Amino acid sequence: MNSDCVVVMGSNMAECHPVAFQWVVESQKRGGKLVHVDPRFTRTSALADLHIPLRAGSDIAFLGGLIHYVLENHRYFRDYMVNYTNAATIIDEHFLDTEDLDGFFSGWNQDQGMYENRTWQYRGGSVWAAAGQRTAPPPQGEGVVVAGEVPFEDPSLEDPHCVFQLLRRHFSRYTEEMVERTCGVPAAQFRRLAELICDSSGPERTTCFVYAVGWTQHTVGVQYIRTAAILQLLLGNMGRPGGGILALRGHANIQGATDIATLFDVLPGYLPMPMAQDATDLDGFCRPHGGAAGGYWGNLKAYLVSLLKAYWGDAATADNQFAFNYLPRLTGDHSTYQSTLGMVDGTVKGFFVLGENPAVGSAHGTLHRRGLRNLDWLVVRDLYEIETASFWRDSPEVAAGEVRSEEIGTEVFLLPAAAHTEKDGSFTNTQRLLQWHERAVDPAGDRRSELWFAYWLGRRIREKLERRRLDRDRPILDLTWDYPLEGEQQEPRAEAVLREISGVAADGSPLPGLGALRDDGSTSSGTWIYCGAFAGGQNQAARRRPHWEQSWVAPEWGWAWPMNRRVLYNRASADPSGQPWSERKRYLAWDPELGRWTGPDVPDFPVDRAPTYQPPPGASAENSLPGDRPFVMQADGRGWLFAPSGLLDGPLPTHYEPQESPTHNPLYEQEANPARQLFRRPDNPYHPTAGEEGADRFPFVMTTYRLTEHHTAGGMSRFLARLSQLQPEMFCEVSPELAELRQLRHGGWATIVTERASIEARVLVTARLTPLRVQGQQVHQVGLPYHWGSRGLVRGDSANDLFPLVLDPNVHIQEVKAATCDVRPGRRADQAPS
Amino acid sequence: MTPGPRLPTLALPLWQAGGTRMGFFTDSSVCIGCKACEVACKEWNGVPDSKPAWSGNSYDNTLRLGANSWRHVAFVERVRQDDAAGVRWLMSSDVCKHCTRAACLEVCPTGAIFRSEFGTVVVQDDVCNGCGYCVVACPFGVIERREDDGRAFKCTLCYDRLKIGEQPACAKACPTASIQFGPLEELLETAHARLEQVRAQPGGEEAHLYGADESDGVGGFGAFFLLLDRPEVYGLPPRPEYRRRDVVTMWGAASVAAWLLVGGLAGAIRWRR
Amino acid sequence: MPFEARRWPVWRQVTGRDLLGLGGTSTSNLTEVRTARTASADRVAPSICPYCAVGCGQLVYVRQGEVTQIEGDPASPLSRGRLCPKGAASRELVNSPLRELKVKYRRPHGTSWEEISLDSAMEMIADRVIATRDATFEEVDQQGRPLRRTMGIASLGGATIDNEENYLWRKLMVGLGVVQVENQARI
Amino acid sequence: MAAVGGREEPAERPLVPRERPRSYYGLPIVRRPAWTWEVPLYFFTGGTAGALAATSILARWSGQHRMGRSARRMALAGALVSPALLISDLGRPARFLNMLRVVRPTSPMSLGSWTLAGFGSALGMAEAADLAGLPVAVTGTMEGAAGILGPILANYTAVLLGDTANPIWRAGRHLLPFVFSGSSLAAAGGALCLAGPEEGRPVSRRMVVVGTALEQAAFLAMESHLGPLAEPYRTGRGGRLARVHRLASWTSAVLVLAGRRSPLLLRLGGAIALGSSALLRQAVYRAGFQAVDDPSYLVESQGP
Repeated sequence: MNSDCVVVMGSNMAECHPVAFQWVVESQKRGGKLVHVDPRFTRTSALADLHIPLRAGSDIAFLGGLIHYVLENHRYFRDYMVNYTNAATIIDEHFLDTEDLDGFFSGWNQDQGMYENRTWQYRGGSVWAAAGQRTAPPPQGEGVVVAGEVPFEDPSLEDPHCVFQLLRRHFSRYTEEMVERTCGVPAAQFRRLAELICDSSGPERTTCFVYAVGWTQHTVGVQYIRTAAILQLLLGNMGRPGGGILALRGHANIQGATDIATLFDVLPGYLPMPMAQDATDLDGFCRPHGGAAGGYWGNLKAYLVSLLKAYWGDAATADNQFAFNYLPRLTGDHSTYQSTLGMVDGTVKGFFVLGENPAVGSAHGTLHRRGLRNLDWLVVRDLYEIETASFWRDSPEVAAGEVRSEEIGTEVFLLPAAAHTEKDGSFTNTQRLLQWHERAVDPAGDRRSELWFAYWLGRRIREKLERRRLDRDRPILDLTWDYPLEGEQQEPRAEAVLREISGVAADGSPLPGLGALRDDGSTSSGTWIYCGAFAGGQNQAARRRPHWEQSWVAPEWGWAWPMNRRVLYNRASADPSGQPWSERKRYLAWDPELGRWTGPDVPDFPVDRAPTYQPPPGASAENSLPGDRPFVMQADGRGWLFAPSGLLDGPLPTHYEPQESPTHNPLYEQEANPARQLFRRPDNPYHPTAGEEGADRFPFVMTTYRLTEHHTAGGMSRFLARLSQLQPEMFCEVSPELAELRQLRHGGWATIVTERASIEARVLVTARLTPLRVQGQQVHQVGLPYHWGSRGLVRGDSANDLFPLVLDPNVHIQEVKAATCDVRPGRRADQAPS
Repeated sequence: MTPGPRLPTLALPLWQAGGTRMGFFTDSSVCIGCKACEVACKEWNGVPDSKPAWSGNSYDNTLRLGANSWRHVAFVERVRQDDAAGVRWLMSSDVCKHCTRAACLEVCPTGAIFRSEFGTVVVQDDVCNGCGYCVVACPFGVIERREDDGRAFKCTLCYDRLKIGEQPACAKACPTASIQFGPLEELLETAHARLEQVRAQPGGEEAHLYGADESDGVGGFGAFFLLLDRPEVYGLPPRPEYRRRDVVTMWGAASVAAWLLVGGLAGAIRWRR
Repeated sequence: MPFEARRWPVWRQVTGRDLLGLGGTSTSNLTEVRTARTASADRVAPSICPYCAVGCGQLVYVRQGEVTQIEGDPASPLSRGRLCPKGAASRELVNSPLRELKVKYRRPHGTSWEEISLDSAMEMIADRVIATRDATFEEVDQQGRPLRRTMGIASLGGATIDNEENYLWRKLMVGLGVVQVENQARI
Repeated sequence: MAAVGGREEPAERPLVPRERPRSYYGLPIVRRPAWTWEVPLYFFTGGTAGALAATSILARWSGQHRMGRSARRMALAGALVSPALLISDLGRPARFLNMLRVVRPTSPMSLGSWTLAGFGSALGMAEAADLAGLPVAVTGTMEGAAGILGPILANYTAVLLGDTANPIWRAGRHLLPFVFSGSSLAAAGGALCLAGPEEGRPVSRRMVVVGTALEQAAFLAMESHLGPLAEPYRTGRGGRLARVHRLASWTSAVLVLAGRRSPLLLRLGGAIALGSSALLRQAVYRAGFQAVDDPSYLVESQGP
């Protein structure tokens, strides 16, 4: 609402997050501009002041072009950049760029297919990342683990090894001509956007970027966001009202599930999950190279011990390192696609699915269903009988007669779940806001909450294991598992769980916030970033003070982690001396008389830390950061233009082609992200890429997306008449030009073909899709909504069946926003076998 | 007779007698075509579901207003000749217009349709006997007889919600406030201000208010629109008409015709003598 | 309903100076007493929309143990009472007759669902977990480093359920040594 | 099946219109009637009954009592059939009495319902008075009342159609009553030719001829007034019905004139006159469907 320019890219905000889009409309009514950069002209584009169609999978080239424009035209916000980012930091002189190595950074290990990031470090220092791959290599020579000040920097930005100069060189070839060749965006259009963004940034103005899975679901997904982050840091748009990069997430509690961590590689609060090669002693794990990081991550041990106390209570003592070794260890990537392959290969035998529909929603659905068929047992908990539960009787494979039900040995339990109206609990929204929903009615029949299921399954298992006294069962038997039960159904009390998550002191009193966490076992907190959500014994998430009774930031509605902060890194909204950058963009300011930060939000900074603060020698964690370093999670307190650690595929984003692309990488010999996760196996074929033999069999680019009227894999929408009638059939969107080329009749049928699957869809011919000229060649794109499956009131083929498994190396996300395909007229059954 | 509170029986519609006429302003320039209005309306009013059928008409699978769709979002895809950027996608949520001179109301022979104290036009489902006259009378094709039910239905502007001081379900749900509810006078003011803003923007040159003028064919709408293109593009009649004086002249013509019949008859009879 | 001349709209029309009969004189008794069902709810539960991550506020109206209406909560600073079509359809999501009510069980190689009690389903699942865990438990890796885990069990999902549920489920999985716990998010 | 219809956007062509569209995917703007077959039939039975009732009183005044009574009884039959037809068309037939809940002067159907109710009651009372042997004045008064309402009944249905949003009915609203009047008169004559007393035959013949002339003249005038909007009366089902109607109308006139010497031809002519009048209502009714199915009629009639 406070933005002067909103750039929606990799997201279809109006369609997928309509209610949040009201704030974009508000900003437009106040004179702000809306730009939509997307392969398709969508309902978001319809309201945009400018829509720029680009080739799916070319966003880094586009954003890189913007960075190039900002750097070469000196449009960066210099005061912000020099003080608040690592632009001036000097990088190890052994670092070599993709410009030097034709698409690789230094440190590439061809045998292992991964990077070694030693040469990416700061000169004379090794830095921990705040997120992602957390461990950094041991510092070289006289080097240190960076906490606060960095060893070498050049505020004049002239040193050839300083980040600013590296950045300039890295993006030197991302010119508007290159953008035109790579993305299919005419230079004039690109320039219009570049000028708009620069005009809408600076002390008086802010620009905001909004993204969703259109950026993330690529083999370079993380680097997409990195590119935007670099741009926003250069323009000074982070930590300020109307600025930032907003991720729009698709599920009610996808943020919470991430925070509280139903993820393999992190524990609640993004604490790293230990690997087999990590130290088995707690201190060694928390201080791998003898030093602790600067910023809040310097308190890692306090956070981890508090979690261990929450898990194992009295069984976690100083003597047993607070049960640190009760934690199972990782040996690599154990993400869901690995599990799928494990099912196919027979190593994974039992599978729980809680409110997700991978048979429709996961890439390469065919492979996923093959995995399900190979399980010993499967437990599905859902509101409806979704395809993941019914694969053995009505999957496409069974319908086509490829497999008979009798041949499938999987034992399936479908347990009806309670709906959000039938249980107490909190969701964390996309802005990190915890909001409580109350049980309105009791669930009927066998419907139960997941809380009930987890509790009672755990209780049964514990009762069965108690008798056998095996050492391996200690972690499960020692878990604190005493939650008050309520009502006829003996439902565990959700508030008691939230209380445990938020944390308590040794005497059992609720903790006020994460500052109270200690590493001596005197505090317990199930999720350190949620510490304080039950402060004062009050369920803070359940607060519902109407917005008209409070400030526009509305701090008394729900509770945002951490510490009820609404805008992260909001110290950056003031200049180094603590004064607002401008009156128009005032947010936080240092009040020298009160000696504290004031403003409508909770400061994301020690509240009484003066801008002039200089850390005393030996200060640690947040105390190691000077008073003008807003990025308090980073070891150096600065926004990272250059990421020395944390990423597995390079410290700077680089344009790579998707795994399957109709064109060559115009920048480097290296086509795709070298560090991407490939699964070369017969049941996961990849298409030949541009130039390879047979590439012309799959000449078009396809991309998947959602529609307003449905929800993700359809489990919560295809069974509803109200929604089904609004979008009753699977369709594909093609341009009039492609329709002509492939003789597709509007309203008729088309079959979309890949090596993985063929699906049929109704044809929607529309000028909202337009062929683009990329490197002198015409690229046609096909749009595919992915909501349908074999069940529900409306049925259809699943678009995700078409895609291969190929993942981003950092977060193991599937590439379903760009791949190649063929399109043929007519229904699936009419196609001649290829 | 059913006991219970009874509202004052109004001699004249309250809004004509100085009360407040309530209505909708649908600002299509901020409509995102999400169809929340369609769903919220069906949910609140218990409107039956339509049979799922894919139309291929852009994203519109509802197609038009009717007995089972009291809100309908139109999707118009256009290639803009004057702009290299090309496409334009217009969306607008249509609804009963609650006309100042409402044909459905004036032709309804049972009194099932009445003018409420909010100035809205409401069908009473316990009175309607399904004569079907309103169906052909409506200049917008809004009201329709429900096939399996026999009665005619249309938007009531959530009469029941208005009675407890709530806004209609569609307006409450609308994410971008494309549908605004309020006293008509205030809405008109908002709309004129908004029109100026929209017209100043590129692509807004043809923006106009539809149904905001009391001198139009139906005396203005209780639910009017800001449109970015001509009405027929959205499936709306360009110049809807319903005038009471037409009924008078028609009766005049019919009287003359009746006299002609009698004259002819008399002639035929007298001729014999 | 017995005929009452003074309620006859024609009478009211004439006596009420509504000669054209277009105003309020033709209202029925039902019309006059009918009111919004939200006004007659027994209870209104504050809630949050279960679809996307915007987190729109909802109000759940309950009458006689049944959800009669779900609409936006105007007090929410995020959504201001507004909902998208999915949020507006939440009542159907929770009340649909298509929703599962009873446990369904499919035995290996079976061709149809069978009904079993919730209690026996829980018992069977607990047994399966223990058996699979025992059969696939890894105490140490090849180099003798501790692992304390099972790779025979995986779990998927969490983005549609509550924080408390995610927390408790992960806690259980960590206790069991199940490391392949994932949800819709990829981070 | 592609629902992209309409004249501007044939289904084979992509959805992107090259010219400015004049409609929304060719979908109708206003609605077809929801009525069933009973309604156009009622237009005929009611109209004929109305003209017959007028004939009845005029015949009585001119001393042709047998013809008057015959006309009255036929009118009564029409007055009994008509409400039955109307009630069976209602979506909720049990609620037919709601027609008398209000008097809406703005509603032709409301006034028509009251007219039909009064008409039927008057005829019924006249018949009852006649049968009970009450003084002639009583029967006459009742007949007179029916006779006054009759001509209204004969053509108010044209007002009913004119007072709709249907572009051709609406545009022809001042001429259609004349068409219906003429047709009702011809039909009444036809009915009397077919089944009336011998003494009334010359009058009946003339009624057919005069009625047909009036109907046809008015129809021609209406078509010319409609201009391009008259297309639904010339093409499609409406056009076919209108053509058959026109042929039947003139045929009936010729036949009743020829029936001077042949009662058989007279009866045939009378029957055709009745059928033709029923066909007229069908033609007008069906042409109305065509006029709304293609929205361009409406858009063009409301023109820029």
